[in-house]
Amino acid sequence: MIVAPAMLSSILALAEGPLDAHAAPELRWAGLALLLPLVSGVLCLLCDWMKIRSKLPAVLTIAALGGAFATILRLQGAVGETPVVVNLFDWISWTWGDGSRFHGISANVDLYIDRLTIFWMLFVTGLGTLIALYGSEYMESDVGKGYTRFFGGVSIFLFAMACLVMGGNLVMLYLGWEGVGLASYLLIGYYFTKPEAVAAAKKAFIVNRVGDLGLALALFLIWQCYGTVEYAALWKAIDGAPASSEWTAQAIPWLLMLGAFGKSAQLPLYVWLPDAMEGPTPVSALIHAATMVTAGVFLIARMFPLFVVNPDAMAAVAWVGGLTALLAATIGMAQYDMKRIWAYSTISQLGYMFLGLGVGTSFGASYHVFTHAFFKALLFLTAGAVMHGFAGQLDIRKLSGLSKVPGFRLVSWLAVLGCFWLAAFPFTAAFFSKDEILVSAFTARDERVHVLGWIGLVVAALTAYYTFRVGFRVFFGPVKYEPGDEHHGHDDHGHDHARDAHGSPAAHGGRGHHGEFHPHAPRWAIRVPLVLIAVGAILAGWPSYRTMLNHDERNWVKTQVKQSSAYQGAPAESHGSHDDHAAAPNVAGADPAHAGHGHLVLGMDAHTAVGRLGSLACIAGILVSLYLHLVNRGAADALRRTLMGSVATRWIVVGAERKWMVDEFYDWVIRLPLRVIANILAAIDDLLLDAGIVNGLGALPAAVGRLFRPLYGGVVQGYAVTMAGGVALVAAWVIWIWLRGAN
Amino acid sequence: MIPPLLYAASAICAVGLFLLLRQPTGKARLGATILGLAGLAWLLVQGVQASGALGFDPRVAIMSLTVAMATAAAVRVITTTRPVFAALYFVLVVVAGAVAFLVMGAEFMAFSLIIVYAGAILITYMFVLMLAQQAPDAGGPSVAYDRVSREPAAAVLCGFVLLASLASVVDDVRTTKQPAAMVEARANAAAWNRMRGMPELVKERITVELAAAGKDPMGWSPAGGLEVAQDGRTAMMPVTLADGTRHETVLRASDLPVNSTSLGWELVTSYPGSLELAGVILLMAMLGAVVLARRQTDMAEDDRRAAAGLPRVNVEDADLAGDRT
Amino acid sequence: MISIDQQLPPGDPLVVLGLLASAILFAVGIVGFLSRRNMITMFLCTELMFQGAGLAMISYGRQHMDLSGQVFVIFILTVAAAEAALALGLVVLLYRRKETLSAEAWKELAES
Amino acid sequence: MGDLDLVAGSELNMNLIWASILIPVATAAVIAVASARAARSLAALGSLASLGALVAFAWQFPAWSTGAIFPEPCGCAWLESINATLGVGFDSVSLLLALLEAFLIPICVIGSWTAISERQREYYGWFMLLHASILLAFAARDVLLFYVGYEFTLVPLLFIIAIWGGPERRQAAQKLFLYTFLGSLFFLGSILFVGWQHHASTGLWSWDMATLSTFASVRLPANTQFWLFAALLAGFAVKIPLFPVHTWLPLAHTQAPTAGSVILAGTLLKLGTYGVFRLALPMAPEGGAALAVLASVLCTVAVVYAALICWVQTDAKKLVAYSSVSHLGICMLGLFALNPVGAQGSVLYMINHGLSTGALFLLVGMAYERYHVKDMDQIGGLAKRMPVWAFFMVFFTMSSIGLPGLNGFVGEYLCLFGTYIATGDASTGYPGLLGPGFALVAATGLVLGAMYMLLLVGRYVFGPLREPKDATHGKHGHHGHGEDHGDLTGREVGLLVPLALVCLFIGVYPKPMLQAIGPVVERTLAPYPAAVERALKSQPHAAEAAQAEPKEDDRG
Repeated sequence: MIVAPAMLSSILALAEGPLDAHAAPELRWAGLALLLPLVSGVLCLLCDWMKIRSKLPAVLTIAALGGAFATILRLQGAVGETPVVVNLFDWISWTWGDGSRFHGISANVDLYIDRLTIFWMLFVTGLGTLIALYGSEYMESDVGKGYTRFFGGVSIFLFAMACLVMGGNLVMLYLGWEGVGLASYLLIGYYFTKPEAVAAAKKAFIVNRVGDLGLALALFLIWQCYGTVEYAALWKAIDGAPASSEWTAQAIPWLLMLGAFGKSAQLPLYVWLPDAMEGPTPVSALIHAATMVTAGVFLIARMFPLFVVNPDAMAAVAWVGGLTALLAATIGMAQYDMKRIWAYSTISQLGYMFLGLGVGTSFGASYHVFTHAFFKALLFLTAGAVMHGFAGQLDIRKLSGLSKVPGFRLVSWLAVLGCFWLAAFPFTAAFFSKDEILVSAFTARDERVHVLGWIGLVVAALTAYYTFRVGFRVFFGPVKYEPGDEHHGHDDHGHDHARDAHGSPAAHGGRGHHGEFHPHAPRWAIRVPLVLIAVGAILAGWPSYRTMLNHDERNWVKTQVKQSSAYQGAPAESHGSHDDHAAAPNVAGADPAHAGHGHLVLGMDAHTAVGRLGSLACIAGILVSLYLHLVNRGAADALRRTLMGSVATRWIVVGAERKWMVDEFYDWVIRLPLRVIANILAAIDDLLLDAGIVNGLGALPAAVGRLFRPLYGGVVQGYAVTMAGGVALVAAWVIWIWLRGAN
Repeated sequence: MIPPLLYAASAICAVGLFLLLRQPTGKARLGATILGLAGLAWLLVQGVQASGALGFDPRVAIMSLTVAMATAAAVRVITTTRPVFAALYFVLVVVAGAVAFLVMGAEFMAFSLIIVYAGAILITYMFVLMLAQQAPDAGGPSVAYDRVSREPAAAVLCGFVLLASLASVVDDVRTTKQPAAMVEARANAAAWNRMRGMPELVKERITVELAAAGKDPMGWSPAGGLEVAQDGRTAMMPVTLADGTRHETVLRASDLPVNSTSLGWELVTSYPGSLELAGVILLMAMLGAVVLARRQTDMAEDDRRAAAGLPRVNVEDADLAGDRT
Repeated sequence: MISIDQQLPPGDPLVVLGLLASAILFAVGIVGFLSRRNMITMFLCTELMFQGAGLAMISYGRQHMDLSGQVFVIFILTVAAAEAALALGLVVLLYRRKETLSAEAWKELAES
Repeated sequence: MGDLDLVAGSELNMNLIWASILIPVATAAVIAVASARAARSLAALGSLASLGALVAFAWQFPAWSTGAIFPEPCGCAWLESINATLGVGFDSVSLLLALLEAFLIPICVIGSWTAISERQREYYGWFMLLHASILLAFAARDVLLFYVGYEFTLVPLLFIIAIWGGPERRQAAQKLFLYTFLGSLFFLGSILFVGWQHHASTGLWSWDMATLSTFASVRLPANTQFWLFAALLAGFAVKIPLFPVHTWLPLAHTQAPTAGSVILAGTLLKLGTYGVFRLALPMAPEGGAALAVLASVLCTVAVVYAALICWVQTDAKKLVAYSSVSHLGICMLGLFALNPVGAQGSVLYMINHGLSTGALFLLVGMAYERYHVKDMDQIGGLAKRMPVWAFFMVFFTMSSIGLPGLNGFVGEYLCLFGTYIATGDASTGYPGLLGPGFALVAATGLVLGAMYMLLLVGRYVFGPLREPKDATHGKHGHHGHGEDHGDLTGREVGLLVPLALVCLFIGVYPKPMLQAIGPVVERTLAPYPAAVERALKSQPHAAEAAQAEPKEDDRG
């Protein structure tokens, strides 16, 4: 065949969506969810090249993301219980031999749409749209400078995230996986003149690459074991095949885990996320809190059938999640930068989700992802509003009583709402989702993980404490604030641009005409998304409210998760609702008898116990921080001083504040040795291989020549010696021949 | 087959030469000389034996002495530290060579050698030495570069290899030759042929023979050609005497033309072209010598001008003039 | 030791000695040419080699009972004479240039 | 010359091939007599014309999906005495590589318009000759002709580097020439050996690649094939370059003018990989099977070793040069996986590497043209000055570290995949000798690659703006670039956009390429399963890997 027609056909395929007809007409346009963000990204690029100095790119992006959201909503109605595969066009598909199994690779650009996909895409695109709207105002000081770059990055991110979630095979997932990595790299490094920002971006990409390595190898293994990397075929293959004891099959979940931990910032690969806060706040909210970091959870949920057959892997996931939650919480307690605190809380909450996955409740994990997406986005966006208004000030020691500052009341109260949700205050959405996880932790078949339940409760208390540490310090108490020194991280002309962008210098942050500082009140484009997201955060709890009020087991999230691969053989699910053993087709030894009510925690049914204990922990944490950070703020410093005072306890404070030195540890144990080795190798390459061996061999002929050099010093006899010697030798040779001939 | 002992002797000679080249003095010098002479003697003895000649032949003794003398003189030529002596020793070499020529029956060449070399060439050398001799420096009666010989080892090595390979040729003299008698016969035949080309000489010889035979040497006329005998030693020539009687005249080898005669005859009959060529070469040499001599005078002129700070006349020497200062 | 085949007639010892002498003279001449530094002496050494050549000619001429050998010696003399004339002229020329007869004074052949 | 006596059937195609090869030669001749000012335009025209001819050939190339060589061999004799012919022809792989070459050359030529200001006629003339010889090498179906093209590339490159290169250009050119020439002597010797063997056993001389390959693979004994493969590999390894013999590359790259680096990385190195693919593997399957492990060890070492060295470079160009070593390590690893997946990935990787690394060299050169500094200690943060340049820099960096959706990914992924599944297990139909261990080590190249390329981007493109003290000296610099330190000119963008589009296309829709490469790869690897089986029998540790095979099978 000839290349050109193929090119043509491929472009057509891209344009008009799926080539093969499907039952539901909506599916024909499922590709739009990918295509629209891509188009907006390209348009942003064009805007950048055409030096467009308006908010056009923001409009484009918001429109595109909204369109994607609408597409997903329509699909929501269209997709039934059975997953649908929509083939957009062939990407990598190639067979050899007879083309049978193990004789071909097929990884095409097709979409695997089931309820889980829809569920994920719903909040991804929804939040994406809202946050883009938020960003359209937040980034306005960069109009004409980085504005298009920002929205281009957001568009690319959403495109990649759509590939990740909707991709029909693991290679598509890998594509999205790397794509979101790229987007996060570009957006963290948005202020690319700041060395920290660049370093953070690099760190994020590289640490993620370590995880991607695991993912890539897992792909190879999966193909090697099951002969395909496409979900639909893969599930069949797994159903067909008995749980094999091959090391290859055993290794798959561990490698996948590595990838998930990298992307979702779990131990040992969590270090990039706090630094990623160098990026603009909307990015932190969208990518590093709400959506991208949940990709790891999605991966494991999607690949759940491969995990359930491997209890050790499940336990490992649970433990890593629990420990990460604990560690991040302890660090979060001791930080002073608001965004960093939220970052560590994100890590901690993600730890909860992995704990949930590990103990088998993919439903709980997904539910927590869902709720967390909203309230964490809310928190970040409020923090961003504060930062935007107070010229980049994020130090919770320098901000206080914002709820009384004009223009910041709404923001403050929404932030406090977010704090309640994050603290999993009783009967908030997060409370239910966390409850699901902890209950499953206590009731898991695998006794090894029960202790994680208790850890989870401790973390709940810590979370409540540090959440309200921020809440009380920043939003309550006496009104007192200092502006930050820098203006969202870019150079000082930023605000002049901002002033051009929207008039009223009075309402505008920055040391205006007469020295003193005016907070810069957010306008509608920031307020509206905040309100909508807050509503979303509240509504996120709706399914559980229904469950709680009129004991209706039909939990929307659960149905979403249940009708997907994430539910195949989810062992501990069975305790929650009695009607869904059927939904677990090949439960690897998950017997109903073992499930649910058998477990008693402190003599109570797991649900009630966890509910009470959780509320207790939460309220305790809130009260402590109420005292320390609102009623008697001096006490906090006094406590710190006393702790610092005694050698026995000093390490707690120092460790927590220095983030337990994990970064330094990595630097010393991995980066430094590697650099030393690299330098040694470079020296070897330069001196030994090149200068030594190669040039040495090259110098050999010259050296040999130098032996005879004295003969040719220009004196006649030198040449004469050669001549005479040659003559003599020739003569000798002739004579020798002649004498030999003589007899 | 390889004559190893020849090589051994050559090696001894080479060692002796090497030692002498390093300008030894006193006993060392004596020892080196003796070593060299011993090697030489051994070489010569082997040579004589190789020729397989039996019995004593005075010519061989003379020849051996001559060779020894020539060799010794040659060695002195290259070991003496004063060019004048070298030239004089070379005269000795030439003389010895001439003696060798004589012994081997090349009388004409012997004398012409003496004349040309000792008489002409060596005198030229002497003149040049006088023209271009440097005043002896502090090191003694000679200049430094004459006292120290240059890389004698390499030189002697080359020389040895050459000597050894050339010396192996002596074997050739016997092993690859047909009997000397046959050679002589052919040679005599050639000589008689040459003689046929010289009617005057033949007439003279026949007259002498007739007189010796008591016949009338006058008024005879040849009655046939000159028939050479089988062995080539004698030749018959029938003549009709004045009284009409026939007489077979017998000519002997002693009647053959002498060396110079036949050499001249050979030269003009067989090698006329080469002869012309030699003449041309000599002419060219003469012209070249003249040109060089003129340049020398110009250069002297230039030196004077340069000394006086005037521009040079010979522009093509300008660059070389640079590195002279 | 050289083995003497008895069935062969004896060769001429004079020829052998002459050849040996020529070999020796030639070798010595070469050695001298290579080891002397004085240009005049070097040319003397070439004359030595001429001598060797001439001797060889004569010897072979005698062995073959042929006059060509001697004829060639004439030519050798010719060439030797010509060479001497020109060479000595050049020597003097060179001497005038550098006021020395040492051959090492002339290194224009050396690279660089 | 050759296009006069062609067989009638494929006359047009043959003419097109020869046209694409000879147009540059003619252009060089014209340039030699033209004025210096016209040289660059003439060169651009000539290279574009050559590209056009080749594209025209590719358009009507009938064997895209069959893997056959087209057109039919012609009888046009070259050296009658040994029956060496001027036979040219492409199969899809060589055609793709030739297209890459013809595609890069105009970019190089036009990219040198402002960079090269003195001795322009020679420069462009040499470039045209370089182009012609590379095309000849890819087009040749006669192994001697291939050698001629392969070897002649050195001459123009020697001059291009030695005249227009950096401060150490002489040494670089000398080393490049001698080193690669030494290597190709092995190659020449071995092909002469094969030709001689062919003559000895059949009584006929033939230098046709296909003939010799079939002959050698079938008729030569195993140990002969072993040494044959070793010699061929030794010859091509220098050109590729593989790990121990790579040291000429960084020097040559750092010293060469930009266009020289582009073409060197773009297609000259591919001559080596192509040689292994086209000659070494088909000629000596036994040897290939016997030596695959050793070669793969070298490749794997190269991946990590070169990547680590990249990581500590401060010279941007040198960094990219070492990255070539690392990348080609992965490329060859895929080839030595000896299964279609890996080999196909490898061939695709050749093309991708040519595109992305060539583009990176082009970009570094563009910055160098403005600042005359390549050292990242002195220069950095250029994104502030040249946003468009920065965009392309990031783009091609991503393509170089194998970001999915760009070209780098498909090749790299398939190479690693092929390496991974190249176990003794025969369920894929192609048992291999490498397996997960190699893939794991080589896959660390993904992480290391990200590390050093992002180091490059982070210091060179992003970060606070750092310019050399004498940054202004470029303004009145000796090159005719008017406004200095500005962003890319339209010409430069015009050079980069096609590259970017091709990268994007391959990344998004590699299917046509894969389908084109596939049959050739299968044809090349046809003798290998059997040979590898034999090799496995001879290796105990690999043998038990083969016992694991039934367990794999019951799942398959």
